Amino acid sequence: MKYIHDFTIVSNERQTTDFVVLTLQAGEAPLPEIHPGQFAEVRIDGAPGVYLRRPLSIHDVDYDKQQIKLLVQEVGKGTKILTQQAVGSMVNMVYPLGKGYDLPDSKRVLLVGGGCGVAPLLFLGRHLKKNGISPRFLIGTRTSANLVRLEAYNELGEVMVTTEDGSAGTKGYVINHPVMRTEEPDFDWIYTCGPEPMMKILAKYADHHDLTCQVSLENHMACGIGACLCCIAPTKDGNKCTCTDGPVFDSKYLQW
Amino acid sequence: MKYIHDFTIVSNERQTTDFVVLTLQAGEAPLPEIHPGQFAEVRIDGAPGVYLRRPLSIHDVDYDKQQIKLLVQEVGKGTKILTQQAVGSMVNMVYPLGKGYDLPDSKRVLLVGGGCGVAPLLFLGRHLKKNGISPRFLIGTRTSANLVRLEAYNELGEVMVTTEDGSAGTKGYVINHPVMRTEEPDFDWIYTCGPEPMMKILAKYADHHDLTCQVSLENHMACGIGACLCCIAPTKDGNKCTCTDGPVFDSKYLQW
Amino acid sequence: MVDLSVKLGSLELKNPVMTASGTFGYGEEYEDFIDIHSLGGIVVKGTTLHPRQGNDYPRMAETPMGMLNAVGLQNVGVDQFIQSIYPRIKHYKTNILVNVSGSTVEEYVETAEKINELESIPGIELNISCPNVKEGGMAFGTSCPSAIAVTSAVRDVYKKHLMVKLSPNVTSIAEIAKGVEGAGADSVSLINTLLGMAIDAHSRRPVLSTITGGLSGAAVKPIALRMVWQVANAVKIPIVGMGGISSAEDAIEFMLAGATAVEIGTANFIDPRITIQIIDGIRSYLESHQMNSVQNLIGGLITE
Amino acid sequence: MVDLSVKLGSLELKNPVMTASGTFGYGEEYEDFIDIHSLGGIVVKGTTLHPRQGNDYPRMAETPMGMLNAVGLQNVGVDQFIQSIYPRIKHYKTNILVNVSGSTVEEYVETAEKINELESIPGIELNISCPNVKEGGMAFGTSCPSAIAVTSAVRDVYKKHLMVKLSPNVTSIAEIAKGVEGAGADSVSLINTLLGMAIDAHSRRPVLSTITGGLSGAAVKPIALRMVWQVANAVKIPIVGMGGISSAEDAIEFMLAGATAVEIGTANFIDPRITIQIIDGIRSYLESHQMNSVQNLIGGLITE
Ligand SMILES: Cc1cc2nc3c(=O)[nH]c(=O)nc-3n(C[C@H](O)[C@H](O)[C@H](O)COP(=O)(O)OP(=O)(O)OC[C@H]3O[C@@H](n4cnc5c(N)ncnc54)[C@H](O)[C@@H]3O)c2cc1C
Ligand SMILES: Cc1cc2nc3c(=O)[nH]c(=O)nc-3n(C[C@H](O)[C@H](O)[C@H](O)COP(=O)(O)OP(=O)(O)OC[C@H]3O[C@@H](n4cnc5c(N)ncnc54)[C@H](O)[C@@H]3O)c2cc1C
Ligand SMILES: Cc1cc2nc3c(=O)[nH]c(=O)nc-3n(C[C@H](O)[C@H](O)[C@H](O)COP(=O)(O)O)c2cc1C
Ligand SMILES: Cc1cc2nc3c(=O)[nH]c(=O)nc-3n(C[C@H](O)[C@H](O)[C@H](O)COP(=O)(O)O)c2cc1C
Ligand code: FES
Ligand code: FES
Repeated sequence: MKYIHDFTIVSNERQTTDFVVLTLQAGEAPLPEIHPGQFAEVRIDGAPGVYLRRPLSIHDVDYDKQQIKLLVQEVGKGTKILTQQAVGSMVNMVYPLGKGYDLPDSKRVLLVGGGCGVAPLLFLGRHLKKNGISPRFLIGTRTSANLVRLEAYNELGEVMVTTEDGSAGTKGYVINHPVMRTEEPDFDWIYTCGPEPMMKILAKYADHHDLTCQVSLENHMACGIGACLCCIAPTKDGNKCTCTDGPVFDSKYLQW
Repeated sequence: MKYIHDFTIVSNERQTTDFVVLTLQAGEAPLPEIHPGQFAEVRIDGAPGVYLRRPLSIHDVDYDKQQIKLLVQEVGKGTKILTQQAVGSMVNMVYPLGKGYDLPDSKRVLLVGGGCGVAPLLFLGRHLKKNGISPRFLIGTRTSANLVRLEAYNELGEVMVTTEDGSAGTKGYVINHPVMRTEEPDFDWIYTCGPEPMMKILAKYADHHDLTCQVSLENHMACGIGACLCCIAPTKDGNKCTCTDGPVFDSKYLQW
Repeated sequence: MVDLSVKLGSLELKNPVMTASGTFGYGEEYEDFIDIHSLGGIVVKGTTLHPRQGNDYPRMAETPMGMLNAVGLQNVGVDQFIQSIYPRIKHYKTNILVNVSGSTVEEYVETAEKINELESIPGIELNISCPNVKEGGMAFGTSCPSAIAVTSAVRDVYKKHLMVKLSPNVTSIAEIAKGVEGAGADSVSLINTLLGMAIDAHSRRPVLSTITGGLSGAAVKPIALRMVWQVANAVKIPIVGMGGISSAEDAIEFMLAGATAVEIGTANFIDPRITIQIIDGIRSYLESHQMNSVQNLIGGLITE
Repeated sequence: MVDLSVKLGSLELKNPVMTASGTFGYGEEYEDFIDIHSLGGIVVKGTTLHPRQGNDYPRMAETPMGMLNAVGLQNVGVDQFIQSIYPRIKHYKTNILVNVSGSTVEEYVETAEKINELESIPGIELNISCPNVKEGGMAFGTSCPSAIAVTSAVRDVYKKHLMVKLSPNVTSIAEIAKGVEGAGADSVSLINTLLGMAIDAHSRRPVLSTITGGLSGAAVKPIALRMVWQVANAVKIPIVGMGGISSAEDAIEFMLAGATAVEIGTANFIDPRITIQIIDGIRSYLESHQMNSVQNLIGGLITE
């Protein structure tokens, strides 16, 4: 079941020059069950030039407090305005949307995020942990200043880092991290979200080592609910909607 | 000389459910000379559906403090957002625009305002007083709750009031006020701004009593600087731009 | 109680608010948000004789108060529609119209014939105006003779309500409306999307895989309203107006210009409840203007 | 140092940014805000053989990210222009083009002849696309034969740069562009306004005195860009693109689609300094993309 609800911003914490975490308080109605990897279509009012909603992953959920967190990277008109919203203002969301990540059939998992793609991995990590699986995170950014919320990820499991400029962790891309350079990977499932080139490399890596790789696509969307057919990804079964059949796909299913 | 400047809102005082007074602080550059009856084209960002600037009269000017006041009535999309701007936010204005009111050739003047048309009359009153003329104000509204800033007008001169429902002052329209019902009016100049029907009645009244009547039109505008020719009023010399040849016209000059 | 019902020829609509093809899926996508049965009608996805994969990604670009799409009629094809989708949606207590597209007159005809057999489908919307397919589509709708040819051919086989959806990418939409009226259309709907284009200045590439796409949303409303007005002055058959409708006021403006009913498209993406809000808004408008029937709005523009 | 200059046939522009007719007065209106000499060119108000009072008030309606106007070519007439306005503006160190309109071919021709004599006017923009006048105007621009007829007739008498301004209210703008190219146009400019309409739902009346009017502003950009692209693929003469341009990126998109220069219209109303900001923005773009001439942008769209 999908809903359209107003949320109240109860905190707006800037992480870096680009990233903000918004904590949103739901109203009276209890939060529906949300799966890691699902997203919301967020309405951004008062942003000149923004007409459509913006898809943003559910970064974290606190059912007790009835709160949802979003991790927003400022990349353009809409995200710039959203991150400037004052505490107390309202945000309208259509949620929870799409199919999230599956539970693994192995306890050995690696969660790989790049850029704002780290957003869904926190909630996924929490979910895995609740299911008795220790998540390990591999987070890649351009430079250390872009590393966000490491402490939150750290609470859930081991966090490994790569930066392109070497200012933190291993220098290079996620694929250059030692954990990915061993003969035999010590994980069976990769969960990933981030820039498409990164995910494609991971998909290839998974193929090569015969691992399962679940990728979360960030295709442009108009409706978010399967009505417009704008967000398609080519799959083994033809074009599928990222917003309803995804955003999480098994990498082998995609025609990459 | 016209300017385009950013101003900072230093106060936002709600007068009634509809009316707000904004006090705007100019930046470094000294305020240019502004004539009563001139207006500004105000940019309203973040108001969905608002594309063009909005013309608003200069309500008051304080050259010492480098401040301009606007009196804004909430009537639609743009004014609703403008009146919600927080202290500290910026407002961009093109100003001062148009031709203002002339100084009278008599000391006996009456300033008649209706609705948001009272806005320019405060600055006009101040200007007249500085020039040794005591302004008298006649202000008409639907009901007493819509009377705004009477104290400010009172500081400059006598204030008379009519309300359609009789909740304050004389019941009826401005034209029903005793000051307008004498055989011989005790004023030679009428300055007016407000709903067109009101101004037309005043123009007729002025004709009948052979008075001078300066009216300020509130035509819809796109540019405010004489470039688009959208704001025309029919005059004895053909169509004239309200934004450059007006907004103040001698009522006899208009083809009413 | 105000009367919201309108008649589109043989179609009885409980209110004038329908949904536009390609923006409302098969209705099911919106079931979580609104009561589908409350709508005046729904026009389902553009349906073709054979299944279509549509165009490549990217298919969408946001524009000032609008969007471009280049979906290109991705759909399961009419047989699959009849087999697996129709049974799921035929219980909707509203008018379900199928938007029929094709690359040749024969395809249109064959598709319409098949849909003619479906008891719970009281009409089709003949899409001769899709700008996003290489063959057919808009080509039919931008020339009067071909618009007439495809309408007549479908009219011969299709026995229920035949609505023809017109393209705005023409010099005279009124002329084409008159043509399809003469060819037997029961109503016309307009406008389909305007052909537009988006470029990414930094990558120096088109945003859409197809370079050009169809513009819809609030931005196009003034053009759509003008076209409805022109067509209303040209034909006698009822008109279904659309193009950027996002509020009850917008819908009322289209009716005043001459539309009997309206379709809501892109606005569904911005608020999935918008159709119901528009129905409620029309009701309030009629009440506050002391009108007892929405039919009084149709063509009610006062021009002295 | 990047080179911003472009050539429109015989016209040398110091940069590709011009102003659109009817939105920039005679330039004087903007002197307080910008240095007029810095512009690539200005196209002054639509000018006719005889003075015109234009249409009645109201002439303007705001629309989602756009506006409708129904000015109807109010202007002082060509003689008055020559006598009192030309002497005031001829010192501008930029290309001053006069936008020439008329109700008959003869009027166009006579007006163009008079302007041909003005030393400091290096070209005219032949407006065969104004939707806001009852006679002539858009009628010339929506049919290929009449567009050709008026262009040829003016070409016979007008010896300097002849730019023809095309109407977007047509099925195929490329066809008309080819027509006027054949008839001797030195360049084409597009788009003029799209015919639109606004209604006040509450008063149930049209907003404009003329019922319909011309739509401009950001809302029309996707349509304008598509038309520039289509025309660029059809003609060899240079193209001046316009329609909703509000930023340097917008201007660059039009150039990538095939425009040699651009005109800025409605955006001047929103920010009277916008033209200069766009020129500066194009310069920055070229610098950051390491291009040394703006000419490299023209038609530079990468479509694989
Ligand atoms: C399922 C999903 C989940 C996402 N989760 C997150 C998240 O948790 N945090 C986060 O910061 N971002 C997330 N994104 C990306 C986010 O939607 C875009 O960054 C955002 O829409 C850009 O909006 P804008 O107005 O700021 O940018 P614009 O000004 O519109 O454009 C700026 C840039 O962003 C790109 N962009 C625009 N719209 C979209 C879109 N709908 N999807 C992707 N890219 C777009 C444009 O191509 C352009 O390069 C997610 C996207 C998807 C599809
Ligand atoms: C020279 C001049 C001086 C003015 N001074 C003041 C002032 O000091 N204080 C004040 O509150 N108002 C003043 N106005 C009126 C003010 O400009 C409008 O109320 C405002 O533009 C409405 O904008 P909106 O977005 O709130 O309304 P919209 O949502 O755009 O429309 C709501 C209503 O306002 C009318 N309206 C819209 N635009 C204009 C416009 N440009 N001019 C007039 N009416 C319009 C519409 O027809 C509609 O009925 C002045 C107008 C002019 C021309
Ligand atoms: C994503 C999308 C897909 C569309 N698909 C179709 C279609 O399959 N058939 C059709 O006739 N119109 C299609 N349209 C056009 C709409 O039905 C409608 O005519 C147009 O969008 C204008 O209305 P709007 O501005 O309210 O969206 C589509 C529009 C959009 C935005
Ligand atoms: C108020 C107004 C008046 C206009 N007058 C003319 C005119 O006289 N002649 C002409 O060719 N175009 C005229 N136009 C059209 C513009 O020159 C331009 O083609 C159109 O507005 C699209 O560009 P824009 O979206 O940047 O404004 C006018 C436009 C506006 C808004
Ligand atoms: S975004 Fe509309 S179908 Fe996926
Ligand atoms: S508002 Fe443009 S000329 Fe007056």
